[in-house]
Amino acid sequence: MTFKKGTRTSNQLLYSKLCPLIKVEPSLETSIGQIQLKRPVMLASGILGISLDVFNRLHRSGAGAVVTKSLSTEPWDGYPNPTIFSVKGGGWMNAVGLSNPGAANFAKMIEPNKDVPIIVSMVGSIPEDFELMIKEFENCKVTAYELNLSCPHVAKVGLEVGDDPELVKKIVSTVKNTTDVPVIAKVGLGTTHYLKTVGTAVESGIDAITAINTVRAMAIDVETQRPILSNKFGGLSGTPIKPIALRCVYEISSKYDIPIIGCGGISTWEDAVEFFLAGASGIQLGSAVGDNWIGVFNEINDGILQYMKKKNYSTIKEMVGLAKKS
Amino acid sequence: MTFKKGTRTSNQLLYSKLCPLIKVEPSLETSIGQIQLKRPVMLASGILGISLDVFNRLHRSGAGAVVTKSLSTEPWDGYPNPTIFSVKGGGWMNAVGLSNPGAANFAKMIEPNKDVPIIVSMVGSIPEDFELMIKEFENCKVTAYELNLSCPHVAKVGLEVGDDPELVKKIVSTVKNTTDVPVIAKVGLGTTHYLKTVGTAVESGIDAITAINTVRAMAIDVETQRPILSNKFGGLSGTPIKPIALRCVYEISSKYDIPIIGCGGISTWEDAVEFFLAGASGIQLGSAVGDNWIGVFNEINDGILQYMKKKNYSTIKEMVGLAKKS
Amino acid sequence: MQRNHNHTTVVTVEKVIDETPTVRTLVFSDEVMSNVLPGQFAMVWIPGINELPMSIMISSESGKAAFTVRKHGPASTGLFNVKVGEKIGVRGPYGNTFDIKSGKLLLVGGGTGLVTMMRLLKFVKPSDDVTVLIGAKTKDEVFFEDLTNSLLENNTHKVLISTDDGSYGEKGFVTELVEKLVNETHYDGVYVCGPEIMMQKTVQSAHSRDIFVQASLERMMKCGVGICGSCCVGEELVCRDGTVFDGDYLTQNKEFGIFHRNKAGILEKY
Amino acid sequence: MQRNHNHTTVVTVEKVIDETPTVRTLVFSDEVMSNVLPGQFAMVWIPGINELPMSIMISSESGKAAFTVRKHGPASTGLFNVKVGEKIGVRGPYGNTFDIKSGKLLLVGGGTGLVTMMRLLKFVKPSDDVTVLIGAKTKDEVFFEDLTNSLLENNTHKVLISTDDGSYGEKGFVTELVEKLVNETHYDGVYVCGPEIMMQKTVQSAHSRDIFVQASLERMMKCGVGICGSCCVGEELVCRDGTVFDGDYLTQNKEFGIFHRNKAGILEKY
Ligand SMILES: Cc1cc2nc3c(=O)[nH]c(=O)nc-3n(C[C@H](O)[C@H](O)[C@H](O)COP(=O)(O)OP(=O)(O)OC[C@H]3O[C@@H](n4cnc5c(N)ncnc54)[C@H](O)[C@@H]3O)c2cc1C
Ligand SMILES: Cc1cc2nc3c(=O)[nH]c(=O)nc-3n(C[C@H](O)[C@H](O)[C@H](O)COP(=O)(O)OP(=O)(O)OC[C@H]3O[C@@H](n4cnc5c(N)ncnc54)[C@H](O)[C@@H]3O)c2cc1C
Ligand SMILES: Cc1cc2nc3c(=O)[nH]c(=O)nc-3n(C[C@H](O)[C@H](O)[C@H](O)COP(=O)(O)O)c2cc1C
Ligand SMILES: Cc1cc2nc3c(=O)[nH]c(=O)nc-3n(C[C@H](O)[C@H](O)[C@H](O)COP(=O)(O)O)c2cc1C
Ligand code: FES
Ligand code: FES
Repeated sequence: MTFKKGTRTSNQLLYSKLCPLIKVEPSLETSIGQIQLKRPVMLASGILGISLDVFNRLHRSGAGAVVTKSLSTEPWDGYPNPTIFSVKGGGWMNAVGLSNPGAANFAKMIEPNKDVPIIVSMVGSIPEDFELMIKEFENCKVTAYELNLSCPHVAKVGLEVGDDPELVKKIVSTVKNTTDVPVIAKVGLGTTHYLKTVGTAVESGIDAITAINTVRAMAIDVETQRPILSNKFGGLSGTPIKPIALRCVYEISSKYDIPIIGCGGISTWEDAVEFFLAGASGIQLGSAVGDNWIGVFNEINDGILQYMKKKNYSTIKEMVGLAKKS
Repeated sequence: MTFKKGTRTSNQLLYSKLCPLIKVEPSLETSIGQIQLKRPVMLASGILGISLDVFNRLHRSGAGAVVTKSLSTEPWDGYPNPTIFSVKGGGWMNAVGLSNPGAANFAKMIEPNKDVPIIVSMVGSIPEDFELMIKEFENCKVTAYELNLSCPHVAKVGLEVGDDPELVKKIVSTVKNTTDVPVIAKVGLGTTHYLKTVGTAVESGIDAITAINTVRAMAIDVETQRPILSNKFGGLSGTPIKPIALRCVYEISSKYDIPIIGCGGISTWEDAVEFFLAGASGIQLGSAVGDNWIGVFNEINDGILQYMKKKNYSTIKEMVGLAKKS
Repeated sequence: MQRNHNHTTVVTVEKVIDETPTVRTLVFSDEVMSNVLPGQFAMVWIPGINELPMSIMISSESGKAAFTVRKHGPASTGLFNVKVGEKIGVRGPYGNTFDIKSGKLLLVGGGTGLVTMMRLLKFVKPSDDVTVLIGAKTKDEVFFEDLTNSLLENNTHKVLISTDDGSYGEKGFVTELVEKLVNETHYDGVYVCGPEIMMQKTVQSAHSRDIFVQASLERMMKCGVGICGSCCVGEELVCRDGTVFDGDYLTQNKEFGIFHRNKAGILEKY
Repeated sequence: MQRNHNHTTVVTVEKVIDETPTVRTLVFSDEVMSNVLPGQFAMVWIPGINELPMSIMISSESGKAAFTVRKHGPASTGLFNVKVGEKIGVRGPYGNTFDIKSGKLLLVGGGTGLVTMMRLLKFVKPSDDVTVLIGAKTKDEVFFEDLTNSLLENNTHKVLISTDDGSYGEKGFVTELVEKLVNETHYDGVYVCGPEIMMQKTVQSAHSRDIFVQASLERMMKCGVGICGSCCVGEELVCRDGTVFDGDYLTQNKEFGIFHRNKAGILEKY
């Protein structure tokens, strides 16, 4: 006896709890606070994130939502190359310098969008920057806004904002007053403890937290004796940071009652499940696209489904935070 | 024309600068402030670090110095297993819980030592802990003390101390007043920005900095749905943290005029050279022993020597910090 | 340790050949790069200056490869100025390659797009009848003519040059020549690499006559591996899905021949 | 994906056999563990309880392996109490193995040290003349006697038991029997695994008569991979340099048979 996807009722769920032998067809739907997604695996900000056509392709390939490249009020060229490279010990390092077409250009481009859940990521130095950008998206279907408080390699935005609790408070409050769309704060490892930034954002009314961004890092070419990135410092992403990201999700979910999106080094369904068990209701990935290309979304979706079948879960929610009980 | 190891004179060095075609046989000797070592590659604290016999073997195998397991005033059993495991995405995670025989037992054990440069690592919660332990080593040949201000998984010591600037100040001052042996502070990523901890230690008279310790992390077993380590949280080490450690060394050496020992994910001679170029005068490694076993010390020594020959350096010093000039 | 194509390998430039006043070929030793397929490219690091995508040029010596670079903005000028004995970094090869047909082949190259065509010529069979079109603005900018002839010495072949100003070869745009040729002959395969308008017109001419045609595209590239998104053309990423696309696809693409993106990712008209 | 022996694989216990009131064998399916060499061990995770080193027991069924555990402190008791259908984690195999000689062989096992000997028996040749000594405190604690006989059914062999209290087999310590046997016969190889004093005396008896002897050692183990240092015996790490050492080395070691380290790493006398 199976039920079709999307037709489960709470009665059927109850039934499956009482009679564990009756397998309920699992669903990948998840809600991160007010954000409802058909699939829990999202594209992280900054990866392939500048074209609506590509968003459509990613969505068809299994991404439950796509997060845009972090946008600024004006277009930015970013840093000269090298801006991205594959780290010898695993993972990727980048200092793209937040190159982006600017919020206005971007909003125009995604206006035709109907199908893809788009989460608009933004960077700015003052609350007004964010207010201004949100206005640009008035005519767009935006699933959520993500405030990038954690880019580790661009001055005056990102971590420099996230590390300043007063500014975080002002930005979150302003944005929450500007829009009814859910607002996510993306945190990372900066000079102020990230849990403090999370606390400030939560107090100021944030709807969800994405954790984490890349971790500030460096690599030097021994032959030419200079840092590889043109910006010298960059952000480490991919498998190396997964254990760090996972502990952050676990720490946040242990301390605050706030929906969490896990991000950092996720490349397999096991990774995704680890983040759910640690307390995330959704996940984002970026580097895995570089490693395994676009098929990675459905590979992970399928793996999660198999796991849910084996464990007899019908919803993602059932596994969120389970590791904290042990 | 070559010179035997250890017979170089400053005249010869000068000569080689004037006539670059005359190759000077490079030397692996290095000094980290007052600490003089025959080879720049050290065993990091906590790895194979509880027996003098093993120290002897490591020294013969190419370690320029060995750092002991972090010692406490009393013996500690540490956490139950699992305490150490190999991370799927690379590297190792551990929460050994600072198990150690206690300073007194340990001091007795290393009393016979004459040959091995031993750096005694210590943890404690108050300045008196460190004072007491140093007294135990009165009859031992100690090359330096390393204050572990950065263990990320044991309460009341390590990072909990390193994150408290007032305490760091008191501990460093006390230790500096207790002994004439050089004192190193080992820092890591905690809730207070590590550069602040470095600053406090430098102001309080520290002789050198080791950067970095493991990075707080977690892994969850999806089958049993619980954190793998018995302590839940542990410290990530090995290749994943190398780019992070390297940026810390670069940041410290850019901001403070203090000798630095680089540590974190070093497993090849290229890694070692990257740390020298970033500003370290010596390096430590731990996880690479787990990956490549004890031969790793001489492999790295040999690689550094080849590199020095190719670049025509006669001393390690010549390459320290070069990447900052580019 | 096996070489990971995503990790930069530092090589030394061994020879520099001036092809035209603004185009130079830099030769270096690299077994991997010497054996890549036509259409594939490398990310080339000029330490302290920039990193940019470059088609990988053939070399007459085995185990060697080259880049043929036109001096343009700061990045390509940086590469152009690299001297013998200096070091550059290479990673790759990246990208797919052409489907090489047999029979009557037409190769169309403009500017440094010829680099890709030279490598393609390494893969034609002696039985193929090969026509190569070289387009340039003016006589001074024509290069690789002799090389093309020598690579094809065992084939039935033709090498046709057109210059915009008529200072050498036929006068006019190379695409006019293409239109003429595909009208006369049903080629088994047409291959093109060069300025986008040239590629777009060539694809149009061939595809409208049901002739198999493929083009190797260029876009702004930062990562070369499908992460940054800067090289997108419609739904495709040139670095990972390309560089080679065929006529069927290209004639439906909304951006090919019309838009490309600048460094900020803003669409700009050609 | 190929299995990395350092990553824990979760397996389900399929069968539990009571060997004695305090010793149980837990059988599970695992191709890798079913094929390890004698002297090798696994790190066994009992979720929520502990992880401890265990020799890998043979199973009569192919593709299966087992652990034979004596209930002792909390960790081993946790493993002892695992029921059929419950999950444990295994990583490994770790460690080296015996040099297996031909001819007259003497195998000496005490307690769960017999596990190693059972696997060694899988590697003897039909032409070998094999004597197995099983030592135990008392009759109740004797196990693997029938198994030993059946593993050796194609060999010339003897299975001798000694119990400290004489309740079964010969009375006395197994090491007295060893001394007697090596005095009578020049064995081609002597192999021992069990309590350290037993191993130390066996090594002594054989080595002093120039008989080739090897012992598989146990020490406190945390990592199993040569990182934590807790398993050191002199300059060696049992997990990485052992578990098998030979007589030449052991008779010169300052700690073998005398000291081991406790959880804090403090030397304790046996
Ligand atoms: C697959 C591929 C192969 C190429 N092969 C060659 C070749 O063999 N010879 C050659 O001379 N040129 C080649 N190019 C173009 C080359 O990469 C540069 O883009 C061009 O030289 C202009 O550089 P610039 O000095 O103006 O860049 P700058 O203005 O200094 O800008 C530097 C950065 O922008 C990028 N960039 C700028 N314009 C472009 C563009 N049109 N396409 C891609 N990236 C751009 C560069 O990669 C670099 O990172 C190729 C491009 C691609 C995509
Ligand atoms: C290579 C090797 C193979 C072994 N094979 C077997 C076997 O097949 N069957 C069996 O019953 N036992 C075996 N042991 C011993 C077993 O690992 C336990 O040490 C023993 O069961 C005592 O555990 P406990 O319950 O008292 O541990 P506890 O007191 O609960 O302590 C738990 C921790 O201490 C460690 N520990 C405690 N004592 C020892 C010790 N003497 N040696 C190593 N670690 C110790 C354990 O690994 C564990 O991490 C083996 C040991 C080693 C080193
Ligand atoms: C090339 C690149 C560009 C990125 N740009 C952004 C960005 O603009 N905004 C942002 O919030 N995060 C950005 N990130 C961080 C990712 O969104 C993500 O947090 C990080 O890469 C960790 O996830 P991963 O390990 O799955 O890649 C970028 C990452 C990479 C690799
Ligand atoms: C098993 C283990 C135990 C450790 N114990 C200590 C310790 O007692 N004191 C300390 O300062 N650092 C300890 N560390 C951290 C290491 O000294 C080192 O800083 C870290 O592992 C990074 O270096 P690596 O990547 O070369 O291992 C330990 C690391 C490991 C893996
Ligand atoms: S160049 Fe980055 S995606 Fe193609
Ligand atoms: S058990 Fe850790 S070194 Fe042997």
